[in-house]
Amino acid sequence: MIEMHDIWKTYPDGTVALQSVNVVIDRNEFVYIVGPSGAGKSTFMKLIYREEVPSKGQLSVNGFNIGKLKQRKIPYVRRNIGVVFQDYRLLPKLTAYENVSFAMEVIEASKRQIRRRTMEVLDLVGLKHKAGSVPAQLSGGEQQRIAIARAIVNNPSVIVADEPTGNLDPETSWGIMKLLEEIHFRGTTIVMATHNKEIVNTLRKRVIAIERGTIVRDEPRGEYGYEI
Amino acid sequence: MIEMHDIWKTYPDGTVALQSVNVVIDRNEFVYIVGPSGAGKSTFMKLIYREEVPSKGQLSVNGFNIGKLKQRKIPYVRRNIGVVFQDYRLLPKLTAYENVSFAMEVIEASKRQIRRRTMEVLDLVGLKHKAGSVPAQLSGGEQQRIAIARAIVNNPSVIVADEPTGNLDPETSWGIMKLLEEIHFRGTTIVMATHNKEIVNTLRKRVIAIERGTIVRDEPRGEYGYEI
Amino acid sequence: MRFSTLVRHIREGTKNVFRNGWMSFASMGSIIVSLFILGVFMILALNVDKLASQIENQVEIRVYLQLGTEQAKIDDINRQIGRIPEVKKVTFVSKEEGLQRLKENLDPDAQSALDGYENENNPLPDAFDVEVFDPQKVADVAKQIQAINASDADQPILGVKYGQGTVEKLFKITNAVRNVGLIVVAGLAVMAMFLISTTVKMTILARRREIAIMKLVGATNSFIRWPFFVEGVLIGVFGAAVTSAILLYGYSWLIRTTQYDLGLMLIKFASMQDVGGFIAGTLLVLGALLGIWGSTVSVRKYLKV
Amino acid sequence: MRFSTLVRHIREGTKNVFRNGWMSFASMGSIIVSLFILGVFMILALNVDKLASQIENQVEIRVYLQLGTEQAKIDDINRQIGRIPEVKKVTFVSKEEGLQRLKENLDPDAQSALDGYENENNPLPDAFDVEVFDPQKVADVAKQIQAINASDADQPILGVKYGQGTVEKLFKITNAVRNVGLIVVAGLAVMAMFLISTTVKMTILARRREIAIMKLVGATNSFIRWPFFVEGVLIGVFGAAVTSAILLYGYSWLIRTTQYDLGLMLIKFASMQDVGGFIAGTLLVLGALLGIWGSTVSVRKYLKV
Ligand SMILES: Nc1ncnc2c1ncn2[C@@H]1O[C@H](COP(=O)(O)OP(=O)(O)OP(=O)(O)O)[C@@H](O)[C@H]1O
Ligand SMILES: Nc1ncnc2c1ncn2[C@@H]1O[C@H](COP(=O)(O)OP(=O)(O)OP(=O)(O)O)[C@@H](O)[C@H]1O
Ligand SMILES: [Mg+2]
Ligand SMILES: [Mg+2]
Repeated sequence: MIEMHDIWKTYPDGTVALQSVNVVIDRNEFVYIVGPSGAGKSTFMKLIYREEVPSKGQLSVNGFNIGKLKQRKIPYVRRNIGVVFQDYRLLPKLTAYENVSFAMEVIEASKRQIRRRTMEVLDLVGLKHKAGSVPAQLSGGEQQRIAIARAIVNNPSVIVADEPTGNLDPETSWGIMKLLEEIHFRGTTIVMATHNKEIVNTLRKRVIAIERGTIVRDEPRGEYGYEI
Repeated sequence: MIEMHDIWKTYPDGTVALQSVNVVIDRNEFVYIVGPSGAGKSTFMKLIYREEVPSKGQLSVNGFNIGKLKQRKIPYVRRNIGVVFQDYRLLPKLTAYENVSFAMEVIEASKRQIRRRTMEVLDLVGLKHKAGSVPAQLSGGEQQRIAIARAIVNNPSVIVADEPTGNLDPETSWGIMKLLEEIHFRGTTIVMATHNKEIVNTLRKRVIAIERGTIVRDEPRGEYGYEI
Repeated sequence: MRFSTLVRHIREGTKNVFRNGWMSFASMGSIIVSLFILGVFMILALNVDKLASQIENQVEIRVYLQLGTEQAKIDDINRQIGRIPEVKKVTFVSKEEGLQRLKENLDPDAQSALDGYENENNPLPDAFDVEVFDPQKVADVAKQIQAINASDADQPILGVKYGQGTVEKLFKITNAVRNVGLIVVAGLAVMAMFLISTTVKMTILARRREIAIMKLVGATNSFIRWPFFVEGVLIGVFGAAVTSAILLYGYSWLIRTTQYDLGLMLIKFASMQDVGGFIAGTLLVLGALLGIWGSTVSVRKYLKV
Repeated sequence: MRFSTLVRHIREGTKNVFRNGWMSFASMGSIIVSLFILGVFMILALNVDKLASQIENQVEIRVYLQLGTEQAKIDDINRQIGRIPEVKKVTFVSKEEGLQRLKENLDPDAQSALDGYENENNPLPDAFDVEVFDPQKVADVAKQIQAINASDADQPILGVKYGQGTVEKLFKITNAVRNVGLIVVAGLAVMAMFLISTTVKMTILARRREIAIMKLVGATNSFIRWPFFVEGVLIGVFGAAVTSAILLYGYSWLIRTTQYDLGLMLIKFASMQDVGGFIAGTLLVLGALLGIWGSTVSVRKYLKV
């Protein structure tokens, strides 16, 4: 489903964020991406939903060759990928409800469907009562949960989550993890960057460890840690 | 040093974020603020550096009555408080170096002093090599560390840190915690909101637990947790 | 596109006008300023044109005859002038009529000065007033009339006058006014384009993040563009409506207050009927185009995310 | 404030002009557009004024005398007119000179028409040309001259002419042009203020977060304001310089290209010396003020954090 062959990413200022990354993530896998700050985790994820393009190498997602994708096709590839951004990226002028329903309007869902499903996912992340608040009126953790709600609302076939529990207390974090696991059981591929040792070590899944731009470890049912 | 007497905070949209909070934090204390997402932790911190004003109650910081503070005096009170914001709040057009040195320019430090001290703190947070990058060129954890560097650069008498390790891997987090402890030993008051159970339970300090806007627990050398 | 999506775009576009409060206001301001300036110059141009054609229509040739030219000769010359193709109308002005006109042109006080010049004492020659179809041909026709003398030993034509060069001067002035006006309008149009494109770029810059997020969520380019399009039309049309209202109200005020003063000079502004519909129509179309152009064409740059 | 802090503010302000690329460009654009329009109208006003005073200076009274008035009487009337306080100069124009002038005004072709009217056949009366100090007093002086007849049984004055009401018309026109110009300039000034304040508000809106962060780090209001002030001055002065350059270059071009055409009509533009310094000076001062006003006054609103 996600295949990387000798992927390199060099940013315009010369920073080499990824070096010769080779990875295959199958349909319906659950993968943790771990590594120290600045290792290249977010860069790895950004390549998948094509916020960044690889400087070198072959990358295919859901059968699309991301490097050679036509501009016109990009939106349709993205619609099958739900993304939780590390910095949330909520639209500041829209309410929590609108931020989520927006992702459904994009795929031209019907009005009734949008209403029902949006309230459903807001409930799942425990923020039904904050539907009318704009991001500035929400706490850090609440904004993060809205971002999660937006990522899952369209039932995408892949979810890419960049530290989705970074600003959440352990209890809420576990709630979110349970949610992700359930979605995973229903057949969704999940790629999640995280610093949360407890979660990784308890909810055992495949762990890909990145350090200084290279994959230093890739273990099924691995533990948190990235030193070689 | 920080005294709250029957503090209430109601946001303009009617959300009651804090209810009847009474707390005294002495000079040179180290306090963890814990609690679930949306409990009111950030609101508690915002009152201290006067981003928000209490709706009711008496609040004094470093001997200043925050509620009745003259506009003209606010900057001088803030200069004694180093703040790590939950959302970093770096100036997007300034480089990492400029974001930190800016806080020193504000207090009209000499040019030589600024150069020396700024490089020193960038080194402390391990980002000397990223001095020339603007925030958009930094990873989430790197941005967070720049925010920490800015908070400590002026040797303030109080440091207010809102989840300073939320986007950091455990190792870097421990580095930051060691830094904060050292600063604390040199006589600085530290108030830190966190979701990091491991840190709270290992580096034992006073723990104030907030839930639904009220202080539910306040223990010296406490453990992580907020259920009554 | 589903119908409900279209409704959504219109709703979003309308909402955005209000959500972006200041930005919308600024864009509208730019459009109003630009259209206002354009409108003022359009009104000016219309009036100059009207004035010019008024003056041009008044341009006549006066042909003076030798004193004592006989009636038969007069009729003959009348016919000869009438045969020149460019001539529209020939009117005989006898010396009595000439004196009468002169008197009417004088102050009542000064009219008595002409007493005693009547009848046989009348020193004025008989004359013809000649109107031509194309005022710019006046000099040419005058020469042809003068040439009648060549075929007549009596040299019956004393002189041909058409304002001693004032006609040429007049055309130079009106043409100069027209050309300068055109240059000024063109310059202002460029300025207006610059102004609006700047405002739009600023608006877009402020919303670049927004557009980027939309794209990352999987929105197509046209999905993003539509609400911008609606927004642009609304802002443009509303801006044009405000401008038209200000301009036409101001113009009607100008007409009313100067009516008396200028009426004395036989100068008349182009009427509201002439100006109103034309200005309002042009501005509305331009406003809509500017709004659309501003909000859609410039989005393109940021759609490549 | 430390000296090094002042240096820092100037450095920051200058840097900000470039850091905010588009925003600076837009502000400068607004200032250029506003000043340009203002400049065009200033030049227009200067020229209308010059033209008006040129025309006013040409306003003369012509006094015609009865045919056959004796030299003694002529000298007496000359003295009487000279005694009127508003009169600047009296010049005797004999009937011979009058005929000569008439000839010069005619086309060479038509001049021969006046042959045979010389000397004793000259039908023209002797006359005086009277210049007055204040052109607006012309009508009054004309009446006083006419009144000389009342004290003289011979009624030696045949008539007094000063353009049969054209003078009054002229004043009405020049005054109208001045007033309309003033209204237009005032209107445009308001528009310019609006335009600039909008741009500034947009700039500030975009930088509100920045200001808020600065305040939270402990910056005083004046510390935040200073770089904005420097930025404003730079943008304003640079904008004014660009505008002045465009305007003056354009104006010199206009003078050069129309020299020949308008020279024929004895109309002359105000010279570059008259206009250049005044326009450039005014615009630079205005530009700096606008820039400062824009970048500092509007910051105030966001300083209350
Ligand atoms: N746009 C950019 N331009 C230049 N360098 C960049 C850019 N984005 C990231 N980098 C650099 O690339 C490296 C990898 O960044 P990335 O965001 O992938 O790290 P990360 O593993 O997500 O870190 P964190 O855990 O702190 O979020 C870092 O050194 C960062 O400074
Ligand atoms: N500006 C605001 N306007 C209205 N409500 C607000 C505003 N800021 C915060 N709130 C609400 O106040 C409550 C407390 O918010 P606060 O940011 O203090 O929570 P927190 O404890 O910091 O949560 P987290 O751990 O998620 O950061 C939340 O319910 C939040 O939605
Ligand atoms: Mg990251
Ligand atoms: Mg918080």
